[in-house]
Amino acid sequence: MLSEMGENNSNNQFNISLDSFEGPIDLLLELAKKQKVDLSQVSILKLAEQYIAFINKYQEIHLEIAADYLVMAAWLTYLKSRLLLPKDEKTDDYTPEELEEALKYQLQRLEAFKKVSHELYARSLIDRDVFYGGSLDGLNVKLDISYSANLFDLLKSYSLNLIKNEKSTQLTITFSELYSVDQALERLKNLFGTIIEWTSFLNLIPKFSSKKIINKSIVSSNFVATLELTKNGYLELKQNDTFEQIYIRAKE
Amino acid sequence: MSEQKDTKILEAILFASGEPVLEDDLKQKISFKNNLIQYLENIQDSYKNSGINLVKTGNKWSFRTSEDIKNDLTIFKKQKRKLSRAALETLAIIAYQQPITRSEIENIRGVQMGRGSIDHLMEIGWIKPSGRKNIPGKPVLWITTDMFLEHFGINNLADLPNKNELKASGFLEKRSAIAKITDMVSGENDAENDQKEEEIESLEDFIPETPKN
Amino acid sequence: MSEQKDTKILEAILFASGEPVLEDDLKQKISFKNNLIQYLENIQDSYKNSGINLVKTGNKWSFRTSEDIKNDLTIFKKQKRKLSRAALETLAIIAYQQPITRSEIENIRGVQMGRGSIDHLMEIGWIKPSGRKNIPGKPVLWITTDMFLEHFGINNLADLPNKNELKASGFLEKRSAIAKITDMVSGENDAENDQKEEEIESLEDFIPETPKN
Repeated sequence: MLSEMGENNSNNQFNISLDSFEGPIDLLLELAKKQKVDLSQVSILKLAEQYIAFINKYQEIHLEIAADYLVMAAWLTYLKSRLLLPKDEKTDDYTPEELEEALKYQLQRLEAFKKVSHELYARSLIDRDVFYGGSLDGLNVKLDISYSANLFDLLKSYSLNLIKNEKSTQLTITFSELYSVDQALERLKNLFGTIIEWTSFLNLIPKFSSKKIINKSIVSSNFVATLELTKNGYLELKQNDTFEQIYIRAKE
Repeated sequence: MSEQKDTKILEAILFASGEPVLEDDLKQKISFKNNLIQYLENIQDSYKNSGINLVKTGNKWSFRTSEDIKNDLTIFKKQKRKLSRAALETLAIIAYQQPITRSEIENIRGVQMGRGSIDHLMEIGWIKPSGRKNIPGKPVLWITTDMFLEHFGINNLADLPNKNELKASGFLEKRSAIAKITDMVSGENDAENDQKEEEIESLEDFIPETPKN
Repeated sequence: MSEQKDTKILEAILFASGEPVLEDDLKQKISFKNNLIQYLENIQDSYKNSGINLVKTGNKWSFRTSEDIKNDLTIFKKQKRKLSRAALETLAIIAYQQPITRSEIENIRGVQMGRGSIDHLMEIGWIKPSGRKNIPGKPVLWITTDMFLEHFGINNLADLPNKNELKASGFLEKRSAIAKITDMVSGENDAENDQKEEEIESLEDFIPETPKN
């Protein structure tokens, strides 16, 4: 897939997706293979340059790029500068050669495991390539009943429970933010003493919150509470015309 | 393809099928179709002194264990029964939160339990009572047993992955890896004990019921 | 009872069981118990050119269809699921490096696990947790199961393909190769776990519907 990205076709569409790689090391490995040498002989300097070029180019076209690809690019830029610095300059614990060696090791080891994973999977697998069989016909059979569950089922069951409980906690939090009719009733009852005169309804409801949805809930719950208290004979209510202010006062 | 290969294919199919196979079906799988009966008779002959014999019934053929040893051999066929979802959930909670009372389990599961789950788990031998909690009513505390560890292949309870590890290993993903789990999720609203315990015969796990083309 | 009868009984049990049988269980059924391995090796030898082979995995024995004709038995393939490349690599790393922690696997692959691999592999029944590593945080250690050996036809872990080669090259060390990279990376990429799990066309897996223990 990387062959599409030769040095000469920089004008062409750059449509390789990073999704096809499993992280920066995987991408480095692909780039290293492009050098067509034994991995132990691979030029780390060249590889670093290729990687940085790839990431820069990629960023021009796709704005989003996973952080670890950028971290690796930064690290390789650092490594590159270290490799180009005079040898005897002492900067920190690792020499550039050590870093180079470590990166090679990482690449070779990953390559080795990719190889064995394919070899493993190429073996004859039960139920894909080879099969168990047989039959109990003609035998004396005694049933040996046992209950079984496996560890996966157990862990999955517990995990589902964790998810379920997390969900319900979140729901409770969201709900408690809204102003309930019960709360409004309770609050208005405490205000009876101060609304002996006709008072604008809007002046009685609590301070507005920054969230619209909560404001709406405050107004509507207080309104419902007001109607309820009026109906039960605690309050009086008047409105001079449609869409006019609503006034309330405590009934004696 | 060779005649030897045809023979091998016949042996493998008759073995893997686990039940009598029609001659016509066998014929389709081999190269030299006219040799079928000859092949089968050769196989029958070469197995005649073995513990497995090739038998013809009607126009079907099958391997079966030899008649000679019928009286010397009793097979203990393992029949595995699956634990109900409720019991499994209860077991998981006990495993992670032990020692724990029944009402604490009910709180976590968000459903009231019939007697079933705990009795059943105790009967299997995976949980046991261990003391009482020092609160009003002194309810029994439940813990898991050594048999539980053995069955699930864990050395000790601390080996169970904790919440963060479950999460990091993908268990808390909503993505359901396999239909069975989706079923579990979508069945969440089911009433507690209405799920029938599903019986699974372990021997059938690997034998397709009807070989298909 | 004769030796010939012992052999017949072994053949019959292995045939009827339909899955791997423990050597100890086989021993109980025969008269000359010390001969067990000899018997089994004889049976293995006499079936080696047949369509059915006797295979040893761990301390269990089973008849299974011959590998030679695997391309002719596609009729038996059951429902297939694809295993991601990530899961395959993770499986290989666990198989060769076990016991191993999740973060050690991530060091080798140079990428965070994100999702899918470990829980998938456990669901299939090929890996399980086994103890914890004695380092800060006591992370869970993962190992392969007997079912992994059975399914991949491996006698024991020492027989994994190319194991000595990998060891000689120093690839079985778990150290994180580039401490500096991994330090830098692990500090930053928590937000980034969205890498796609890519399914590989050519690598098909077959997961039994009911994973066993």
